[in-house]
Amino acid sequence: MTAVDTDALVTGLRQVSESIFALRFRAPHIAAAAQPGQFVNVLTSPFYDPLLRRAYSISNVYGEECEILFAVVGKGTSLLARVREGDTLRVLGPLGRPFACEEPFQTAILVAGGIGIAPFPFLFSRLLDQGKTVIPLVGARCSSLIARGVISGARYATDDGSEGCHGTVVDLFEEYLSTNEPVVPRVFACGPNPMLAALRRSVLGRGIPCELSLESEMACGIGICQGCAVKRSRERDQYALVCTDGPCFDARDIVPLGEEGG
Amino acid sequence: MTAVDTDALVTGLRQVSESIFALRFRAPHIAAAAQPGQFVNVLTSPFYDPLLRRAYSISNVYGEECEILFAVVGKGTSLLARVREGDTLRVLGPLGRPFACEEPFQTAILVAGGIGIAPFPFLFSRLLDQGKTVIPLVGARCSSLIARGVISGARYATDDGSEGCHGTVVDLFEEYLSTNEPVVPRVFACGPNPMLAALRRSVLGRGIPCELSLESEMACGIGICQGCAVKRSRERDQYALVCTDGPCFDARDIVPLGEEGG
Amino acid sequence: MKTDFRIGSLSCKNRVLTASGTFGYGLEAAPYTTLAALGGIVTKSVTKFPRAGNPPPRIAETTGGMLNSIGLANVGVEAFARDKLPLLRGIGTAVIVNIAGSSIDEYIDVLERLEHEQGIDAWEINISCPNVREGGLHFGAKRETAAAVTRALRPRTRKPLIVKLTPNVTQVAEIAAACADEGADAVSLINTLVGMAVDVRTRRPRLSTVTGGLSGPAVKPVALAKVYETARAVSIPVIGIGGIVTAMDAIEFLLVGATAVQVGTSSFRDPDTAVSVARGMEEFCREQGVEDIKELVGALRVDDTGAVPGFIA
Amino acid sequence: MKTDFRIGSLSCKNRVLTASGTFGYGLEAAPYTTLAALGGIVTKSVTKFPRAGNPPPRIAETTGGMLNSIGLANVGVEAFARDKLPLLRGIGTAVIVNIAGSSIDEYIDVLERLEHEQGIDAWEINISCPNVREGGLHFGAKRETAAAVTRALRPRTRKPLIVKLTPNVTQVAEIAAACADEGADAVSLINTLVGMAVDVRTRRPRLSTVTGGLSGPAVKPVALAKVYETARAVSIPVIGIGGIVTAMDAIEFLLVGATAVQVGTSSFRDPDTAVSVARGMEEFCREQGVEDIKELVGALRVDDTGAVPGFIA
Ligand SMILES: Cc1cc2nc3c(=O)[nH]c(=O)nc-3n(C[C@H](O)[C@H](O)[C@H](O)COP(=O)(O)OP(=O)(O)OC[C@H]3O[C@@H](n4cnc5c(N)ncnc54)[C@H](O)[C@@H]3O)c2cc1C
Ligand SMILES: Cc1cc2nc3c(=O)[nH]c(=O)nc-3n(C[C@H](O)[C@H](O)[C@H](O)COP(=O)(O)OP(=O)(O)OC[C@H]3O[C@@H](n4cnc5c(N)ncnc54)[C@H](O)[C@@H]3O)c2cc1C
Ligand SMILES: Cc1cc2nc3c(=O)[nH]c(=O)nc-3n(C[C@H](O)[C@H](O)[C@H](O)COP(=O)(O)O)c2cc1C
Ligand SMILES: Cc1cc2nc3c(=O)[nH]c(=O)nc-3n(C[C@H](O)[C@H](O)[C@H](O)COP(=O)(O)O)c2cc1C
Ligand code: FES
Ligand code: FES
Repeated sequence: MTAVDTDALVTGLRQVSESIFALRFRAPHIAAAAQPGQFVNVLTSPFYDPLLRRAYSISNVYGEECEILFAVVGKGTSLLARVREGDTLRVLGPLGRPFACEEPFQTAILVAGGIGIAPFPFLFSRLLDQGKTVIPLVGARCSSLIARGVISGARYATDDGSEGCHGTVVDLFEEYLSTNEPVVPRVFACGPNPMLAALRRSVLGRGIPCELSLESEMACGIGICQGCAVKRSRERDQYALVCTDGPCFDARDIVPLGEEGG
Repeated sequence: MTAVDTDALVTGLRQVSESIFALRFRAPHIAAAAQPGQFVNVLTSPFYDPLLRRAYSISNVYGEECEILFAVVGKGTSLLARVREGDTLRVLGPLGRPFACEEPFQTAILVAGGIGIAPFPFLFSRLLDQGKTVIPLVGARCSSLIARGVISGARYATDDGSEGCHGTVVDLFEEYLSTNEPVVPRVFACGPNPMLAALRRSVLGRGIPCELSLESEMACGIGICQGCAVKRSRERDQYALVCTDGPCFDARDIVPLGEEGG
Repeated sequence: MKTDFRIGSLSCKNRVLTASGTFGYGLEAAPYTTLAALGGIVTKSVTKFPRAGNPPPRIAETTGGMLNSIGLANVGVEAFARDKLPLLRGIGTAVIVNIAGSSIDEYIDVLERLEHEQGIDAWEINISCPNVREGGLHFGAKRETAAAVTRALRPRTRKPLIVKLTPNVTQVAEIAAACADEGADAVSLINTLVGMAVDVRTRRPRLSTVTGGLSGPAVKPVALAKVYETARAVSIPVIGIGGIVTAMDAIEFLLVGATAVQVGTSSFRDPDTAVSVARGMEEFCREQGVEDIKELVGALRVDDTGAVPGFIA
Repeated sequence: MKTDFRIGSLSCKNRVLTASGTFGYGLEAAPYTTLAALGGIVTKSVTKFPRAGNPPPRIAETTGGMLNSIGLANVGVEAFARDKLPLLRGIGTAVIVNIAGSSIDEYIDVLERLEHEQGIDAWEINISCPNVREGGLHFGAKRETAAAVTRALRPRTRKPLIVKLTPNVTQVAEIAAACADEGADAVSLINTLVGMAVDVRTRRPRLSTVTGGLSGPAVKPVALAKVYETARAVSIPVIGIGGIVTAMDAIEFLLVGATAVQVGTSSFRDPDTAVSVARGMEEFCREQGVEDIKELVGALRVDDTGAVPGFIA
């Protein structure tokens, strides 16, 4: 169950949207130990710019291989987008607290914003294996930014209305709730902090249990830097660490960065 | 005749020895203006480690394309070795003072140490075009480090005797002189500083005219940093700039770094 | 959109200048950039007598930066006035002459020699030179000596006087304030950080002078903190320098309080950097609906987060 | 080959320690490295009372380095003694406890609480904390306050006292000398450089505390220069810290005079770094025919090159 730091062989890289890539690598130990919601910490350069590893949710596991999904936004991801089959990549994982998905609920709603879709293919198949009903809701800025072929049966929301519902994925979520019978679902969400903050308000107001997968600046991923603090909601000025206490948290326990008050 | 800073299309990369690569790129202006002995300044990373450009001798020109030869020794060259056909490379050139090769001598001896072979394919063909006799002498640490297929008719010296003469290329040079008729040749040399220092002593002692192509730490390559100083031999504590006064110098004018006294 | 600024009689069309020692005397980079698109050029430091500079090696690349110990190699004030200055006139951008010296008299001599020459818009005074009287400690290392240089030069010129500060001190704002009190029109910072590097195989320093000055993107965070500290302490303009490569880097400096910026080491990587920084800043302002770049100066938003400032570990 | 060293009663099997705040309390990284192969572990700073630390964001990556403003988040001395220290006993490497405080009494309280606990080999005193009496200026920023902390702690312990110095001062060697005079057994440096970074879109600082501490490869040249300056000024051992990633980096520090080194930020990149640095140093010594690593300490070869030292531009 402990994580390992390993030289993983890259076995595939494919583009799944205008800016999102799926990268597959062979890492038997990580693949065997991984749980949905956990992440790996990837060294993107042998030199020192970028200096720190980057964290990526394990988006799926295929036998001895893992897949991650990443959006090309900066230094680390532009290097990852140039990786080739046969290269080795230094990968540390699996890390962090996974989604609590073993519990006895029947319907799961997955709420993904942008690259926040990353942990869901893995969670999705795990939940299906458990015989649960899964409703994937996926938001993106526009149609060309939606990752294709990574999750089936998803409903979409786009900021510009170019595909699916015109609005945010939180709008889509609320619309879904209002038009479907009121069984209490379990919500799993991942995306940018403002989206998580909005969703958190929405579910807490309705008393719906919800797990949020958070991002934060991270230096180490393993609990030795204390850099990845997120405010706890129940104690004043106390912090949890995203890398070891999270990245998946009960929405009641933490306050995503940027949410005022809380 | 002025240099340009241009996005050059990479048209080929091939390995010519255990650690030496030949990289070809399309840069019509540079190809048209280049003279043997000049160099280009190449940006090896879009990020800041490595930060500064790297200088490479123009090793040959083919129509609108230029070729450089580089030995993989560090950060910049390990990145260059991963460049692919179709990539663009930011290249500034041609820079520096070329070899003085238009003068009326009949026999040229080229003395190359290690990756110091880089400027010679270009010089070689220029001299042949002028109808001159050219004797290429090439030194390397061992046989597997000799760049293949870049210059024809070369005689070799290896430090370990694995190919050609057992010894340094300066030994080979002196042996050549002692076994051939005493016409005064013109010598062109490029290689590590200790080799150039040894060769310089050898030619100055014999009164043989010689041009040395020098390396030095460089930040800019265009005369704005003053970082690439090399001691002038005739004035005390005066310096020439390798990037604009060189890299090719009359051996009498400068003192390669590391040569004591001078 | 408004991009220009003034410091007294110095008027620059945009807020990006080239930093001293990183752009030669201004003309060398002309083939690779558009000089007239610069806010201004700061010359290599000019000293009373010509200086050949230090023996090689003079530079060493480090992570995200470089060390230099050029040794103020320059042609000296006479040759500068005769050979370099005429070429700078009429290139269509402001010319700021940087002056260095190892005694106050040397600074005075250079300034007085040039004061009545045509084509100089302002002075930048490099006080990171060892003060021979004080046994090698830089003029810029102490309030008293920094003030003394400023005091000596102030009455001798009608042009704007920009004092260039060294970051190698405990409290740079104190030194900036002393210069402001003596009538400096602006301060610029940072000059290089003292640093060194060693070749482990030869066991020798990688610079002939053992230590040298660190510059480049690696130092940007330090430069931003020093500019922020200074801009809050003085009311004269502050010119920000250190590790700028992109327009976003430059805007960081403006937000923490810099009126303008200088681009140094990055010009070695790409001699067109300063111009592209100026263009990128304009584009950013257009995108963000900023009509006068001045709106960005000191516009940093700092909330009270409950953090204990100063606890930096 | 000999790789060990001693500072008083502190005995380390090799010259590579982990730096405070970059290796947790020592155990967190155990799955990814071989603790027993370290020269020693320096704990996160321990304070009198538990500290939750600063609000996020606490870190920001910069070119070749990172800024942090963790805010000395730690469990406090009681929980440290109860929960952490027992786990550190018997991991087979030296344990150095780093102490921080915002008054001299707080330093004393932490030290006295732990002095008789088993399993502590030495103290490292972090004097880069704001001195509440002096209105926020760090203890480490002035000779007098640095000396005062050392003087207060010296008689209260028989263990080696290592004072950790801040680089954010004009002359660090002066402060090191003051600590040595008060009986410090060693000094370690550098702590982080004050730095900042700004998010240009939100116009906010990238750290909640506005400024923070810069570390990582970007600062190595500064660290080497400060260690060199200090090692020439004091006769007690100097421990070098700042930007070490490889064995060659560590050897640079030894050559300029460090007795040992600490690995900080690099452990975030790879928690096995310190061990691989120790192994690489051994390999280098074997290659170079060095029988006792001590031979490298201060073995820098400096010639008289005719360069004018101090002229750094
Ligand atoms: C637990 C965890 C899981 C993650 N999972 C994924 C995943 O599955 N897929 C994925 O693509 N990413 C994921 N991330 C984010 C990822 O770690 C990187 O931050 C991201 O890939 C950007 O890296 P980069 O080097 O390309 O960008 P950088 O060069 O670091 O930054 C590029 C630009 O992006 C912006 N930016 C990036 N990060 C931040 C930030 N934290 N705050 C503010 N601005 C920022 C900045 O504006 C910057 O200009 C995860 C992060 C965490 C902590
Ligand atoms: C005018 C000129 C022409 C050149 N032409 C060529 C050429 O045609 N082909 C070619 O391969 N190279 C040439 N070089 C050298 C080239 O510019 C780079 O320095 C070289 O490729 C190493 O770059 P790197 O980034 O791979 O190594 P780096 O990461 O910079 O260094 C790698 C290692 O090499 C050693 N090293 C590299 N450069 C130096 C140095 N200057 N002093 C001491 N140690 C050093 C160091 O030990 C270091 O560990 C030329 C240099 C100049 C100035
Ligand atoms: C090679 C080099 C030479 C320099 N020469 C001078 C100089 O002569 N006078 C001066 O005031 N500053 C000099 N500087 C300092 C720069 O002007 C600038 O303050 C510093 O490099 C920081 O900016 P940067 O990080 O953008 O380079 C020099 C810097 C470098 C790198
Ligand atoms: C995240 C982080 C936390 C740190 N916490 C402490 C601390 O609690 N006490 C201390 O003395 N130094 C602390 N430091 C400073 C380091 O111990 C070290 O001196 C500095 O980072 C320079 O070394 P490096 O470049 O190898 O990281 C911290 C550094 C970092 C990056
Ligand atoms: S990222 Fe370092 S403690 Fe979480
Ligand atoms: S490399 Fe800059 S002047 Fe020669």
